[in-house]
Amino acid sequence: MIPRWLRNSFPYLAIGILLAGLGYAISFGQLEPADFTYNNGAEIKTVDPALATGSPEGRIINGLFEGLLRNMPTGTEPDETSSIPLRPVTMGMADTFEISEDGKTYTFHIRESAKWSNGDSVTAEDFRWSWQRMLHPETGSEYVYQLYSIEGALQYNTGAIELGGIVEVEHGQRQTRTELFPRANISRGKLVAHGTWSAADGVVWAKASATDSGSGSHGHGDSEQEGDTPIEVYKVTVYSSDHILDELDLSGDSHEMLFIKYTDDQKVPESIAGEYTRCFHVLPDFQSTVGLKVSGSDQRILSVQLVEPTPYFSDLVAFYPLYPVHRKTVETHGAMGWTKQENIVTNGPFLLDDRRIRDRIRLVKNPRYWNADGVSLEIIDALSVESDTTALNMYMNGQVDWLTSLPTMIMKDLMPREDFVSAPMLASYFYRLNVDQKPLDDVRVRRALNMALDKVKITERVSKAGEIPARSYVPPGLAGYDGYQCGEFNVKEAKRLLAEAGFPGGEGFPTMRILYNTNDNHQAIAQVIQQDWKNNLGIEVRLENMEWRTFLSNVSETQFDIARAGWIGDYPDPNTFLDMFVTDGPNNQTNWSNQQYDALIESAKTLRGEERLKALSEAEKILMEEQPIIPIYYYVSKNMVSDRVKGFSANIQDVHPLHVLTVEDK
Amino acid sequence: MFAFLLRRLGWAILTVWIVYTVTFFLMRSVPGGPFDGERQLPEEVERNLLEKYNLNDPVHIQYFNGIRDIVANPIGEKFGPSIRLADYNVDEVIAQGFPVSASLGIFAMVFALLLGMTSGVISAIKRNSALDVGFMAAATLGISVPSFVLASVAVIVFVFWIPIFPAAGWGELSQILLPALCLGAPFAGYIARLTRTGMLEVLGQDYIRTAYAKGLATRRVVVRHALRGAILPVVSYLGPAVAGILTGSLIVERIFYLPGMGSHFIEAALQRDYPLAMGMVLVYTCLLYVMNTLVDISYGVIDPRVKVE
Amino acid sequence: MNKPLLQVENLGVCFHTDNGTVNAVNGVSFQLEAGETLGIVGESGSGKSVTNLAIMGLIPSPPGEITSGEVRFRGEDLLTMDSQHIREIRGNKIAMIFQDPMTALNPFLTVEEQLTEVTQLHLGHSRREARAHAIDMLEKVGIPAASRRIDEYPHQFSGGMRQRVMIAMALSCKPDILIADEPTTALDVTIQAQILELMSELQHQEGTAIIFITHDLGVVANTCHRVMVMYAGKPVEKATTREIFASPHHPYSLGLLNSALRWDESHGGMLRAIPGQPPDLTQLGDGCAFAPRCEYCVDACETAVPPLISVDKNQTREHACIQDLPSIRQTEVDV
Amino acid sequence: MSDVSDNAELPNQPVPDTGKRDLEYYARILEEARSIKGTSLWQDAWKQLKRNRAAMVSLVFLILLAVLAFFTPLLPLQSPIYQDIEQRQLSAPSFSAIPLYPESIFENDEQLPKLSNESEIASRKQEILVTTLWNNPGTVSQWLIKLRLSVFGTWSIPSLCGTDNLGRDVLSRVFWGARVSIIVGIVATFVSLLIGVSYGAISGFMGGKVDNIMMRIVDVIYSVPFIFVVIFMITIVKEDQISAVLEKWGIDQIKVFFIMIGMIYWLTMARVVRGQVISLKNEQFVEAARTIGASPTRIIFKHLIPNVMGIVIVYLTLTIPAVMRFEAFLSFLGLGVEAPDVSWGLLVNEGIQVITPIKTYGWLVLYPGLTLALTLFALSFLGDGLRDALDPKMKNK
Repeated sequence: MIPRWLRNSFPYLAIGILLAGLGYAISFGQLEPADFTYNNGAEIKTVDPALATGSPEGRIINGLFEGLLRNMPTGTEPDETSSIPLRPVTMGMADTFEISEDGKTYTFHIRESAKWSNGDSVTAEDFRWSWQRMLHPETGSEYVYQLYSIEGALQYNTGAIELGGIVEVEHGQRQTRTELFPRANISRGKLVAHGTWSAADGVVWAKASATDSGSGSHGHGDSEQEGDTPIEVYKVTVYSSDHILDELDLSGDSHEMLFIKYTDDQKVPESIAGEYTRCFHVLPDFQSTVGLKVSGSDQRILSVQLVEPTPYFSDLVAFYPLYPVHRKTVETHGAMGWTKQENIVTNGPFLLDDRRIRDRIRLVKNPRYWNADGVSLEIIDALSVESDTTALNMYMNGQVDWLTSLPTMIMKDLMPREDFVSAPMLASYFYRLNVDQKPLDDVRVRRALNMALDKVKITERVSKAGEIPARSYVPPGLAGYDGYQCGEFNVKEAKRLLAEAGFPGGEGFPTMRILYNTNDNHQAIAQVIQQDWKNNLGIEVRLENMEWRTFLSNVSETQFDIARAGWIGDYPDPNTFLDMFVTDGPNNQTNWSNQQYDALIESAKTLRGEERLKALSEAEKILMEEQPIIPIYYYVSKNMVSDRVKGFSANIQDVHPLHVLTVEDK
Repeated sequence: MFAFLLRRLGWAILTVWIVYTVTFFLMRSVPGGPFDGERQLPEEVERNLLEKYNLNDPVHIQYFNGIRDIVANPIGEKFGPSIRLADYNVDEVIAQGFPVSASLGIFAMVFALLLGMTSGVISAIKRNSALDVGFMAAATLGISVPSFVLASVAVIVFVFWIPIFPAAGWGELSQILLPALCLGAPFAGYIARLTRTGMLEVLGQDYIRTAYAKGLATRRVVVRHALRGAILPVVSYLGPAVAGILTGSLIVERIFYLPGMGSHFIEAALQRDYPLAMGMVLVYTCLLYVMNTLVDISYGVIDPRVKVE
Repeated sequence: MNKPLLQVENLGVCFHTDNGTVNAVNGVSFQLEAGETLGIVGESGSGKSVTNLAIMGLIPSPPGEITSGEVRFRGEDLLTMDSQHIREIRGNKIAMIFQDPMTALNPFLTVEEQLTEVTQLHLGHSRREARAHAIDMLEKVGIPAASRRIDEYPHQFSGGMRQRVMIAMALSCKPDILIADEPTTALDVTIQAQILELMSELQHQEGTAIIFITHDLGVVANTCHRVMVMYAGKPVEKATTREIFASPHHPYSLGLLNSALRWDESHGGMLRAIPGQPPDLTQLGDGCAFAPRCEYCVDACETAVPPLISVDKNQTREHACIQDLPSIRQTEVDV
Repeated sequence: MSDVSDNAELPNQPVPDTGKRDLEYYARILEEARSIKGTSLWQDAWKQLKRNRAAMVSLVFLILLAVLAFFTPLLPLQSPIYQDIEQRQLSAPSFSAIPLYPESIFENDEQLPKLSNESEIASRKQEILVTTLWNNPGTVSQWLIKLRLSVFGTWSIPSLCGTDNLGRDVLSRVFWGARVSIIVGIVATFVSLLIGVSYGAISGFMGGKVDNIMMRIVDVIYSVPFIFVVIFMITIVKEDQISAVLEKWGIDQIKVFFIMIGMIYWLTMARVVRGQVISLKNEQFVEAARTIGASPTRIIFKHLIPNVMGIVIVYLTLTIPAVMRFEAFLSFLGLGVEAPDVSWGLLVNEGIQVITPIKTYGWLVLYPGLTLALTLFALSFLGDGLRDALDPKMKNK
């Protein structure tokens, strides 16, 4: 029985609770209006440069951090491709840099005025440490391969150790399991012996000096294989050193240590555990392996030793994954903690003022930025509106000044507008064909499929934003590079090829599936292609859409016949497109393999200048003749920018540094 | 009463456990792990990522570890890190999203109750009048039009044709009103119909005649004697309504760009953010349970004949 | 002769339903003197309840409509009175008790809340006064531990107790007229007797006039001074209780008497029901409404509605039958 | 207003004790009893319903809709899937006649030129049309389409509702979408009916511990945010591997969809049915059935379920719109039926994407939205009417 007083006071109680709720609801502090608000697209995954991928993250990190160099639009006049090219220039932390004669050593001089937002100076040491962090296997950086052109980086990242080599061993005690940094105590020294331990056989030392990966490429992380992970043992001559980034004094004191590496689930008898020290990682010694040297009186010179001359290395250092992070902050707060707005220390033109998930990221001007006088915007709000329609509504309503993604359905109506800013991009839209799948193993079939597509129709009627129909894989606009053009739209020829391959009029052609990720535009394009092939070749295809992550997993396991794909160049060089189709390349995903192609790509690594580009062009010719992919169009950037925004220039990478923008008052 | 709450708690724990188990195994059965990025990850990197999120343990260990974390950890650290929002724990995401969804829901609910009950009562009293027909047609329309259509049209009308609301976003009172109206509209319609039916039923009762025979004015009869009985169906509808408002907020939050739990949940589910999606489902379960319990209690409060048990 | 306390003149009420217009009451006239008890008797659907609801102004409209007549309370016509004014009379001067105490009390409110609101409204009592008065009334109607039970809800009371609460509620403001609409039908027999006794006791104390609606002639015999028999929305006979029991002048009255259990005579355990069914009130024919069921029916009965004619000079006795029933029955017996 | 209880006629004279007159007397009673015509609940309800104009209009509308949806292949509509992207992208509603297909559709067929026989050519052409212009029609639909082709030829209704982003006729898509939406609504509701009624009936009939446990289970499930779980399940079922496994069992995507939706709507049905059964099972007719030795199964299915059908039908008219709304909701989240299947939800969702302040292609949302809303509207009015007609509590109100 409910007491009467409660019953009587119930209406008031209910009203009171509702009022309190309403009060609570409207009590959220109102933010000061921002100078400039833009839609950043999807909610960013992280502001940690080493862990971020994707352009929304890029825009934020470009505002918060700064690399050695910065990609800046050169000039204001569009070039022949109606795009303003971006060039890495010394507008970043480095005020000068030199490239050695052989192209294999880059030396950067960090400007004196470079400061972290807490007042600390930015040093070459920060870069070396940040890059070490990125390369460390446990960081799990997806963009880590951007550093592979540095000597020893690949070995360090994959933990390739060899007997007699210098290694760093991380001892097996940590504070928390999610912490990426700082790591535990490190012992450095020569690897004397390496083996495995098992309950049956005890310790077995390997006889040969075979290299083995310290952290093991045995397990895939698949849970059922976990039990098979061998327990590894190491014998190391340990030298004393103050710090893992100091040079190791090999003449100093040394002693031998035994290490054992096992996981929490593995049982190790106490006798072993007493004799051996538990360890997490045995990696090649960073300081002596990786080609990074810090010098200068106040550690402001960073020299980078590359494996091969890499002409686009300056582009890489201007790319956000290679931006530095503040060591002390990372080490104090650890993963997740250091990126919080109250902890983060940055070196870019803006500071992280506020971050509300799926609402906004507020950036405010960094007064300690070396070029603070050149930054005009005081407060920037980056929204993450997923729905293009909603974003457009906000733009039309004056709540947003810049849209990075537009609703395609009304693209036709947006294009003629003055505030529509578009430029060709360094990106391709294409279809992957699974060449192991019959009859796609027949090059004639693949060519026929390509030639039966009216790509002009697709770009004019479906994508509708002025995209350029593609007949090559590498987009145009890369200086000095000519791509090879594959077969053009020609139904007759396509039919002939298909008939030649044994499918006259599409007869006997099995039903193929086109896989695409859930997106209206991809679906519309797939539907048009479906109809083109049906009408022009008489073959049936089925459409299957999939959520992005599932789509990716299907594609990476080549579980498809035909799959939609897109590739955005990481740096303005054909290599960023072409090197992915080498045999068994992780992003090949077509099962296609061609030795000549592999050889050309390999040779391009050592060549320079025109010859290099020629080799790459040769490679593309093979790719386009063999046609494991069907290029469909080259992307264009699509932006809506409000009149009041000045300094916004369309460019090939669709990169728009926030700190060069200015706004007029509303 | 105390025993009732205790028993409810017991059932709540059972429910949460079942939901946890179901969602856990559902999510683990999905092919395509959470780390299938566009670029293939080196095995080493992927292994470390899996380890970070406890995904490389055998499934039963993951299952029990999850339960242990939820039971043993204090609020705010129950669910571990989110996969897609790498800078946040799941708990932090929920903590940020909850107030938004809660205030949206409260506004929508208040709107639905006020509008629904008022129009329902008026309709019942003025039965078969033009007002009644108008209200009921509007109510049926509100129920029939999918909320995303309503919201899209409302944006065009109230943002662009008659510019009184901002298009989207969160932070100001004016930004919450339009979404709350759109979210509450179908429920207002439903409540109006329920109130009308309930009111008609109650107005035909003998005790209403008694009240009139006492010489009470119509308003007093309606408010004091009829309303309590008439809103009983509304009260029992509140449980489903809360569930519906939680669901509806998925759509409204998306259209109006509100950083609430709904948008977090949808993104988490679509992006295979296991920990976040599971945390969200569990929070929703608890929320629903609390609301259902409150409804049961208020049922007992309103109707003295009902024993709360 | 003084003005009667309540005078009903040619009252007509109809209901507009999907099946047509139901003429529930057709020209009812009667009067009530202070302190008197009038019984209204008839089958279900004969219009007795509707008549009294019309007096109270409680006919739901729509679908109900008062088509004709006047209801004068102390000379004022209740039917044309504005709603504010009539509310002052309802529950105050004229109170009502309903048939089913189970449903006539609001289950959501405590007894106190239901009792006090009437005195607060009409007598201007404060909450405290109203409560004291309510306890007083409950004690008067014989509810033990009234001061405790007043805080309970109706469902915690038994049927008889609830009817007592209803009576207490109705009598709270010392009304001039109490309309009791089958107050004992839903109760079992022993409780019935208690309630009836209580009512007559209170009537003696307060001098209230009572309109007693019932189909139970036994109740009428014990409580009422005068009786009005209604059939198909019309009074068919008016007489004093004694007269009607002695010699009914209308065949319907006779039928009612025959179908009731009489204390004074025995029919060998067999009651006699009135044959046939009550008429369809949407389609009343030209003749006497009772004609199809009447065993004394002659051709003339089917052509014209017999008017209510008075038998004796002082007009206390009226009936609506063209036949002289007592004399016919006399003949029957003779044969 | 009439009291049916005292309709038995008894002689007004004292009954004489001769046997012959006794018989006569009972014969008269029997006669009288026969003359009283009973109206069954259903007849009564139907009479009641017929008086409700809104409900009758709704009923006619819904029947018409169902018939039209069933015979959609027969109607002279344009192709729901053929894209004329170059000529007719996003064209506004118009009355100008459009041929069903361009001649070019036969150009690329390899077999046609080889055929010389007229009738063979015609049948080949028809085959091409059926596979090109319609999305995998079933046997009946194929037959209807062929009939349509022979009756109407290439003539088809102009694009009265405009065309969509890929130049497909919206009117035709609305009709074809009706088939999917209605089937989703009905089948999913039927699934929920099947589960809910049997569950509720068993629980209510068994009573005691079984009832207690079964209702506890319902309570627990009730507190599960089922829609969220369903979103999960649907995303999972859409996975390639899983749907491949399901296809092996002959379960395609859309069937899974029915089951999923059906599974979340059975709870209320179960509760309602249980309540009804509990109140019914103590009624005398059930007692009577029990005394003549009817089995529990027989009692449930023969006596109880027919008696709860009234409330179940009322509830059905509430569930079908709920399911259709839910389908639209899932379409909005991109989890509904998949192209080239069309449903109203899908069409409406395509439509709202072009409600923008810059340009509004209103017809894309108007027509599918209107049909969806009208259908839900009609179902709701019919539901009200049925409730008034079938629910005895609401009678005479």
